[in-house]
Amino acid sequence: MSRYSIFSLVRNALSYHENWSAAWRSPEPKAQYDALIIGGGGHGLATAYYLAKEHGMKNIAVLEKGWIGGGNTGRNTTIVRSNYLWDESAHLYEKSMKLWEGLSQDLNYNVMFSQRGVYNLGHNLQDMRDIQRRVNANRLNGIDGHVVSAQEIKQAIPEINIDQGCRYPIIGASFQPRGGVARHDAVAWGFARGADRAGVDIIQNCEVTAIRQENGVVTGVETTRGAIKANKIGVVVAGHCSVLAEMAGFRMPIESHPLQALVSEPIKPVINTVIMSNAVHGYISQSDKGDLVIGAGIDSYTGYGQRGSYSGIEHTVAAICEMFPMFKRVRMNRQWGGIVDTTPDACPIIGNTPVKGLYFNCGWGTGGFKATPGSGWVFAHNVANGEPHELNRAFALDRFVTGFLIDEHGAAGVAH
Amino acid sequence: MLLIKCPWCGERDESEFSYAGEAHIARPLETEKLSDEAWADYLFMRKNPKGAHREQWLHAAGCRRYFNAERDTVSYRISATYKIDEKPPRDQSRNQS
Amino acid sequence: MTQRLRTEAGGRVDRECEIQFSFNGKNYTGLKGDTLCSALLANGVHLIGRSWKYHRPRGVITAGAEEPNAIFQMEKGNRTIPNARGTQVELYDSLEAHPVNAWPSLDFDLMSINSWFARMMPAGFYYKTFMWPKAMWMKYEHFIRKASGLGVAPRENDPDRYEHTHQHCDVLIVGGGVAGLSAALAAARSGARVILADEQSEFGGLTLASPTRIDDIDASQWIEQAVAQLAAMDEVTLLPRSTVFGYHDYNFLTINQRLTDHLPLSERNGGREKVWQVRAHQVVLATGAAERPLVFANNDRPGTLLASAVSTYANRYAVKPGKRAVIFTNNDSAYQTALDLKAAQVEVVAVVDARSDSSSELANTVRSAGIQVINGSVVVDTSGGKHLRSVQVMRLSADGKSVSSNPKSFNCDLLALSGGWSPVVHLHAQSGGRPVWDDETAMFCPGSPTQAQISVGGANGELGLAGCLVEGTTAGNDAARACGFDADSKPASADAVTSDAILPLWNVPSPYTRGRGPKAFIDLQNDVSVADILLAVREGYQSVEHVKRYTAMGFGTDQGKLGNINGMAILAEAQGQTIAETGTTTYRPNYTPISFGAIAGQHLGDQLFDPVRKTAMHVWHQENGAEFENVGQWKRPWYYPKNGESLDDAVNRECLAVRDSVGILDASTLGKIEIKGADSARFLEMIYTNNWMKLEPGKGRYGFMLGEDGMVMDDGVTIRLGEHHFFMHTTTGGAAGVLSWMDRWLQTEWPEMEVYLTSVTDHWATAAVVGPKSRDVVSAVCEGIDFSAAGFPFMASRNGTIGDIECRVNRISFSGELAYEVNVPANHGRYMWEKLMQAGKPFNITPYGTETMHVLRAEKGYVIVGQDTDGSVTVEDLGLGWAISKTKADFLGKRSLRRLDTVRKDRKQLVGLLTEDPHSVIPEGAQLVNDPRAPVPMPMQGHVSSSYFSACCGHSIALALVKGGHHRMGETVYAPLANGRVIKATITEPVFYDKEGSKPDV
Amino acid sequence: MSDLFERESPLVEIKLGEAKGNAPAIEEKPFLGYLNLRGKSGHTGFQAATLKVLGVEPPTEANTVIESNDIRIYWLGPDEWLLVTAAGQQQAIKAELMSALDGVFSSVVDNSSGLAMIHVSGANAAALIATDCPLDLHPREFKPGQCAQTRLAKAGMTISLLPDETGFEIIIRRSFADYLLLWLQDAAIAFE
Repeated sequence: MSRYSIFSLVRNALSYHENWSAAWRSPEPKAQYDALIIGGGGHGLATAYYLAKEHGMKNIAVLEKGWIGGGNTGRNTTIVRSNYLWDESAHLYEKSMKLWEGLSQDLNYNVMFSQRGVYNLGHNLQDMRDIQRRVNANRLNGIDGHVVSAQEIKQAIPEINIDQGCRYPIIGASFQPRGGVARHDAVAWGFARGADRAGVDIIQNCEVTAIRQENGVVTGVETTRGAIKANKIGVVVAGHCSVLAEMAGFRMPIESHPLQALVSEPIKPVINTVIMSNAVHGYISQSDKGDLVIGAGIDSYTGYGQRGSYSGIEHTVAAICEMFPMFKRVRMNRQWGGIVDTTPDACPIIGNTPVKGLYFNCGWGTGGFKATPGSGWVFAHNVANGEPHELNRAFALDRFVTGFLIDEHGAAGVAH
Repeated sequence: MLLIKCPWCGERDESEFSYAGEAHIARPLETEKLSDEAWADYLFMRKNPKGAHREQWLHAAGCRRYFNAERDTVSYRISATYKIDEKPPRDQSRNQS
Repeated sequence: MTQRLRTEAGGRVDRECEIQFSFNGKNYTGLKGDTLCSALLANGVHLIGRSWKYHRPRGVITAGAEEPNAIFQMEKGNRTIPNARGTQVELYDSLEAHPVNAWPSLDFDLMSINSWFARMMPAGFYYKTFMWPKAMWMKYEHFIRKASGLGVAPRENDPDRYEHTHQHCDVLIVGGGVAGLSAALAAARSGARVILADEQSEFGGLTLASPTRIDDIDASQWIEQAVAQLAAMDEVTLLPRSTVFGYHDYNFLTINQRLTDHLPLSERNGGREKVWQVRAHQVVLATGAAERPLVFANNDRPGTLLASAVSTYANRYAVKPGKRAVIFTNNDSAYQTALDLKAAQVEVVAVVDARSDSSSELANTVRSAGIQVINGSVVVDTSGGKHLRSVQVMRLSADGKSVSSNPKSFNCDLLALSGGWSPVVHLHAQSGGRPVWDDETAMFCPGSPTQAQISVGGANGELGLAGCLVEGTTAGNDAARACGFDADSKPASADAVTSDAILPLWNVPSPYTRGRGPKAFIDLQNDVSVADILLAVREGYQSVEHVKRYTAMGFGTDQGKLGNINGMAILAEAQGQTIAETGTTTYRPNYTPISFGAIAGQHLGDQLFDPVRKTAMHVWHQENGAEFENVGQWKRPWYYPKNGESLDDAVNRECLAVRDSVGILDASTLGKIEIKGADSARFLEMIYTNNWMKLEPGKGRYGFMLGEDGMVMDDGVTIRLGEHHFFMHTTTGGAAGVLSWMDRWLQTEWPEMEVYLTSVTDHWATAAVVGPKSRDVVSAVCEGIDFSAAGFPFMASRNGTIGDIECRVNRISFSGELAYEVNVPANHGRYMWEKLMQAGKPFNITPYGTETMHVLRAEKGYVIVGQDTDGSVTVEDLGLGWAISKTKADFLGKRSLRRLDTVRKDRKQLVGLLTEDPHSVIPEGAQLVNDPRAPVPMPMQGHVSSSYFSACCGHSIALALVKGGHHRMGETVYAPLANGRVIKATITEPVFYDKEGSKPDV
Repeated sequence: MSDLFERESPLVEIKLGEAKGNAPAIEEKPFLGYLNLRGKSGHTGFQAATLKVLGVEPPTEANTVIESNDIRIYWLGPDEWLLVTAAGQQQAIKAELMSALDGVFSSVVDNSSGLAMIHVSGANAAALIATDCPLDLHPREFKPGQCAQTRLAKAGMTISLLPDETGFEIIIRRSFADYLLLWLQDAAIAFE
């Protein structure tokens, strides 16, 4: 299996790129594995990768009902940041951020993680109080970030409209310099290639149809490609976690909603950072290809249709035009939708379930992409050891019974 | 954009309505006698099905009535809307047969 | 420059009307009726752009929406448009177009050096490199980004208006070719409401200038008559220049109508574009079919066009796209192009047909016209630099998989390609339908519709004129009938034409080893070649979605309209799958790119982005110099600076004025709800945490509303006006939510309760008159009320008058002072306010805003829901446990208060903070720690939610939520600030002013 | 302060001029009386009381409006109506209703300052409103005697045809009236 580098690229160029090996194999599923990961999105593939890398588990498989990275991993606006309010979230996302910072090298796959900074805008006095509170908490938690004024934002982003007479003027922002964006597909592919190299079977077009259990202990799954036995099963299926939970016989505090995003036609570089506004509902960055990548809001109703309402697009585009009036003549090329599983406290659920050996990692809502490596890392620990890592202990399912919620609504909103 | 038939006002654009979550979740009567688990179940646990879903909507910009709808969460087709005091359509037919 | 490539006659251009325009700094002349592309071709301009990755020369290839190459930067300054598709830009006087993605110039593009390194830059090469050294990525990326993108975003604000409209119709017909026109005629004649939208300036589609006949007249004449008939009908809306760009659920479609872009800049008045949001009972998709190019080595040289585009340029625009043409086809339709070219006096060197035999009437007509037809052969390569010079043709083997014999070279400057046709199924697919592959015709045709919708004509795979007329008419009749109209139109007639079957040909066999020869392009904008697809497959990217994403195929501004079907078929071939197995990528809106401005429409600017809600006294506040704060959608006076005062100075002055004498605050924005009915008190018992049954009429009570999770949701004073009548106040931001919340419980859970709720937020204007002199002021204005301390106690409510105007006065205080809230119907709000100001003059009555209100209440430790709470705070946490009834069996949220987490003793609890230095104010949002020297991550104890300098206390005050704070009075905490400063403070009770609470009783 | 106006419409800041070009006319009808009435339409006490005071029972058919004793009665919901009276009449009618409804589960609330009325008339009246109203205003669908609560842009409103069918009557919450008027004026530019 060839390592990727400029040298291998040159070498292969000479042989017309005919000697590259597959980034990952497409094996037939075996009858039994030591562990199964259901869901071949970024989080699932990362879980498999770290299970192999950190916990030495090699006889494992990732089951994906469609094509890997085809869910929210390939449908989001790729924003990465760790400036969360509460300690529990901050530590988890910061773990993820640290993994991001070495991910391309670790995976030997350029995920194009680009730390061009993230601005979270404040449009009123309460926004600014919340921003101060969050940035102060971040700082004391060892996470970079500071509060910037409207003028400082304008200096960094000359195209932005900071007119204080507009409807919801930009008053200030938090700025996390280490935040940024990554190439979403590459993250799935890089983890898949890494996991495959460690021996993990990545099985696509394999839909789980039932979860087998005996006396409250998980024993395997039925799939469209036959039954597979395993005593450890990690479920990482984003929007579909309620469907899998129902198979296993319990309910989740989760509702799956459509979340939309859109891109413009490619234009020459004009935005060099990431700008997020909860208050007017618009997030924007520019991809390396030149598209303006824009996140819209979440639709209020539940939906598995991977599409939302036009009114949401209309509202977000208006918000972007308020912030960047010169973009009115730029054109929107394409829109799409994902399915986000939201929890009552806007925080994920990572950990054990009522069924022994069955673990769930879900509820990332609109913010899962940035957590991909960290989520996989802690979940691998949880699956391997049968109990949570310190970093995901607080994200247990039973917090909805005890009331120990981690309310990130203010900090997360529909933030990507 | 959904087109939702308010049981009073008829078919109206989605933008007149607001979604109000899963329907037919009755508030427990003697809450103090409930276990933490039972209370959490009422408070947080949801069916969230992929397929037919019974849910509440409020005709917020219209008659301000809450009503129920049965909607497919994949196709978004609404097979029926019914008033709060009415039974879901399928239950009704079962009663009739 | 002369238009040296104009035909001598014909076309739908106005030869009398010359138009001057410029491209790439040079001036040219075109004709009215031209597109930018047709005018450039008429002038012999073939090199119009550079591709994205390799910067290869690119020329016009299509005549429509699927154009990937002819992308321009239109105009300059605030009217510039990046990435305009020249095939759809109507020529206007003084038009100015520039190429995109070429530097320093189109003719000499330095980045075309990329072409030399092309072998180093296969699909996804960047995933494999740029990783070392780690810190260099941002540098590498800087250059990658510089090379990216096509056009340039405007740097000035857009001067244009954009409009919206919502419309409903019985039948919406998308596409105004003959099928669409037939459908529209059939539906409209029945009386149905019909909208017909077409993206072009003229209706008629591909038939518009084709030499065919309908109902025994020229097709173009028939089209004109059909359009005239439709235009004369009341219930028909004709929308030319209108692209249906999205097909959503419940037959909701969005149309972008371009109103002025076809006019000279100086004549552009009014809105530039208009988005129609249409709800249709029935939809007829008559979007036509698009021709596919063929994929072979160097198939991207300028001078290579689709055969149908060649016909369109020749017939409609009177342009000869070249002087010597070779036609390369695998089906019959391109033979018509040969005839069209001949008619336009273009030399047709040969028709190269991959099929071993072609004997249809059309093919024979071509032969009889003296045009050489070379059957069983394919074009395998081309030569030329910035313009095509020749093509190489080889014989196809009997099995069609390889080529043999020496290549024959034909000199030509025009290569017309036809690889077959693809129905434009985009909208069908967006509506939920699934395109189905048909092997015989080699097309993805629409599957079964999932909405009230039907595809007809080319969009349904029907390529014959006669068939289009029939399908359109039938669909129009059926759609109208489905809407309850009588419809029975008969289709117009046209000669049926028989044609030979297509020979599907994807990756054209060539003498080169697969993947090794010169690049054979699939996606011309993003430079995706056959080799890229093969590499992706080799590397395990098997799903069509993976291949698309790995190679960037179809990500350009044409969204793969031109190349994707070829790409999918070549992928299928490479994987040994059928095309049906490989399937398509998902079709998503927008069909073509749409201006952000058009989507935003009028919803922009300080007045219309979101409603600006104003109180009845708003103008007074403006006239008296108030600065405003946005509170939800409301504008509230924030403070009233005098003579250039700073916020702090103004607030200090306002605070002291209130404490010392009297101030006045506009409190109109508080939510107000009338609650009536026999069960009102019982209802409030469930809604609020405290008791309501025994409250006597004429008295009010402060209450907390919890969510079912036990957390504070809203608060306010509710007054009992009668036995069965209450008047509730909510927070400003919470008003709408609280009403819906209460309605929900009444309607869904407790329908047996006799309670009616009515929102009267807007009806009442409210002035809070606050301070020791407030009684003097209100008693001078409000008549019929006994204002004595005994006659009007704290938390009482009284009705009186101000002149003829009814008023209600509530003795409520959010400041710890003697205070009255005076309410009158809002039409009299300003009158009341001015009367109070007048009466307060002797006491120097001082208007104050929300900032002073915040300070005053903080001095008393009163919380603001949303500032001192954040959805994770209970009433106990606020130290207000007294507000929770110990006797009630139930209220909303009660059960949650017994959970493990909510009974914790070390929850974050509201306390006061006094700083060591009385003049240092802790910034709101500061985090608190026990030991500011502790290592990071530093354990945090809580945060400061409200903090001010209290002029009246003479020191700073703060409210904070601190872990176990209620039991930590007197302890020290520290606020380490971002600038390195650490503020030391002592935990106290949250009441700083008038701790005994005697002030309101003055 | 003799120059004090005792009352002001919510649109005090807006200048309403003559309609230009083909733009519809936009007029405010200020200071009407608005009463919100709630009760059970089938209830005999409610029927009797409303018949007595209003001369009719409030409409039970959804989205309809009737006129009786110079009062326009709009259906707002199955147990909710809006009564629009001439300026200054609302107090008396409210008092009469309340006394007639004494002991009957009902509610009469004066909302006269809480609502505003705007007339939009002329050839393009429907088109102007359709700039951001999702309701079908075509004469086949929206007829005399009908009313509807819907939205215009981001403001909720109640709409009905003017009695002479030359346009529409819009009832809007006071605090949104200013926004709505600015919207309409801005939209009207397209018709000038």
